[in-house]
Amino acid sequence: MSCIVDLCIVFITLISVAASLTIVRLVKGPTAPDRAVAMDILTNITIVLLVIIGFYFKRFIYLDVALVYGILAFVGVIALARYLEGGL
Amino acid sequence: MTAVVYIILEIIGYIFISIGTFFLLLASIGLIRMPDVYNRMQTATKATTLGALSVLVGIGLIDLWWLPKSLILAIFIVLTAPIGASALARASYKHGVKLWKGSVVDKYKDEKEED
Amino acid sequence: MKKALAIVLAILIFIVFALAFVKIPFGEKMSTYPHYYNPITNQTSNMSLPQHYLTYGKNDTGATNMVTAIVVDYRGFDTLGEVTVLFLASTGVGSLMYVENKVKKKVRRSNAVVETGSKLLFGFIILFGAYIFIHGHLTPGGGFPGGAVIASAFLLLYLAYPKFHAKHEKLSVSESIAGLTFVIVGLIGLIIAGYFLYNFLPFGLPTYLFSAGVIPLIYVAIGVKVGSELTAIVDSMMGVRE
Amino acid sequence: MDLFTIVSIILIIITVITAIIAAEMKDLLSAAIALGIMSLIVSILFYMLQAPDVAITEAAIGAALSMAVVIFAIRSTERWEK
Repeated sequence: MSCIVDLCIVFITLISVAASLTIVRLVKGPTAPDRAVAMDILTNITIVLLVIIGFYFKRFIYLDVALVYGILAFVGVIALARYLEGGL
Repeated sequence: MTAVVYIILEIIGYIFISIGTFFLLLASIGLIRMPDVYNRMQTATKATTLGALSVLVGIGLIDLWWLPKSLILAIFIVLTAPIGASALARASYKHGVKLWKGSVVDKYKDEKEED
Repeated sequence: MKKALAIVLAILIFIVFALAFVKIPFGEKMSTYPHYYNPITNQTSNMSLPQHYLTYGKNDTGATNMVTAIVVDYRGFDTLGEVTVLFLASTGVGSLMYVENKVKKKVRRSNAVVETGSKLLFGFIILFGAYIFIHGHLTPGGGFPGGAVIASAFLLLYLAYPKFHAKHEKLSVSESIAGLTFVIVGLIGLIIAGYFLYNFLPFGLPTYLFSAGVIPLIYVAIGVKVGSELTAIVDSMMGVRE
Repeated sequence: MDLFTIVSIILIIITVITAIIAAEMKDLLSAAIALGIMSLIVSILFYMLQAPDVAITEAAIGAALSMAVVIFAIRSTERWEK
């Protein structure tokens, strides 16, 4: 049982390292579309992080937060895209 | 008998989660290393979609009670991630982001007149 | 010079707040006020307030999610005030953004992928928002996030179709009906038991959908109200396009 | 120090960096993107502190609505800060 918990926390650490690597692109990115790509990637990473943390806590009902991000995260990206192409 | 099946499912699930984590790390490294917006988008979006799906399926296999909800989440990701990525790529082309100097083909420029 | 002064001032204010708040026991049993007095049942208990909620909350309200029990049942009148604040914000945005002669702005159409995808996903997002506020007493979430999810669905249609417009009359009608439901449920409680928002319906079994008395009813009303108010805010900020 | 503390420290550092970017950036659209990322990470922090109700509200407001409202404001004024 302890082995399982250890594996989960290792995955959580690796994925949060991936999240901090996308922040490098947010800081560096020369134009706004680069930063928008970083946000698009970070939403997917966040969904996975929420699911694995919920699994680490063994709480089934915590999955609802990840569901909200899974269905709503792309609306913000589409708002950005429509502004950038001059459609707003 | 059933205990053995559960242990095998758990091992397969952990393998799936490791694959997913690996792809997420690869996606974020590609986001830093690639030269222009379109290359970054192409690397990162595909890799994170695959990584997220793999992690969700793995968690569903470890604890079968989680499988329906994680499959719903996987369906949402499959439906939404390509829409966001394609809208963002089109927007950055129309916004005037130049292609990388090493790219060889630009098919969108020819189709742009019909639009 | 100005920036340094601002930073010094911020640090001073932070120190004052830290000194002021470090003494307050946070969630612990307070030694100086050990008795919690319940004005309705005329009882005193020597538990702290969080302990009292966690011990008696399920029997008092029938809700499994304790945050919902506190927001809608114990502090239901405050929630009515919050919803009213949101209504005032929506009215303020509408009156600020109102222009007499609306200039139609020419904008670029979106492509087929976004249009088809938003048409496909609109129903799913509305369904999911309804799930969030109907299951508010069982799972995390409730009226406010559910309403925000519903407003995001309408925002998606506004983004994808330049000609889309939600009718303001229908929005105000649904918002008023939801607000009236909230107040009428509270007034029925006032008539039956003598205080506002009395939980007059049977509690049922915990962890079932039809449980916790009037809490799901109130949360559905809050969800519809918040959703239509936020949609009205988005609509008035969007302007007229073509 | 266990790994869970390290994860929360990483997330807190990301929150501070994105908040500084959102305050200091001259391009207001990039500032809006940084604000969206900050609300994402703050939602994860609420989630790790076992407050799913706050996390779900932050997710529903911060994912789409607040960024869209900021973008509408940028559209009706100017994109570049002087």
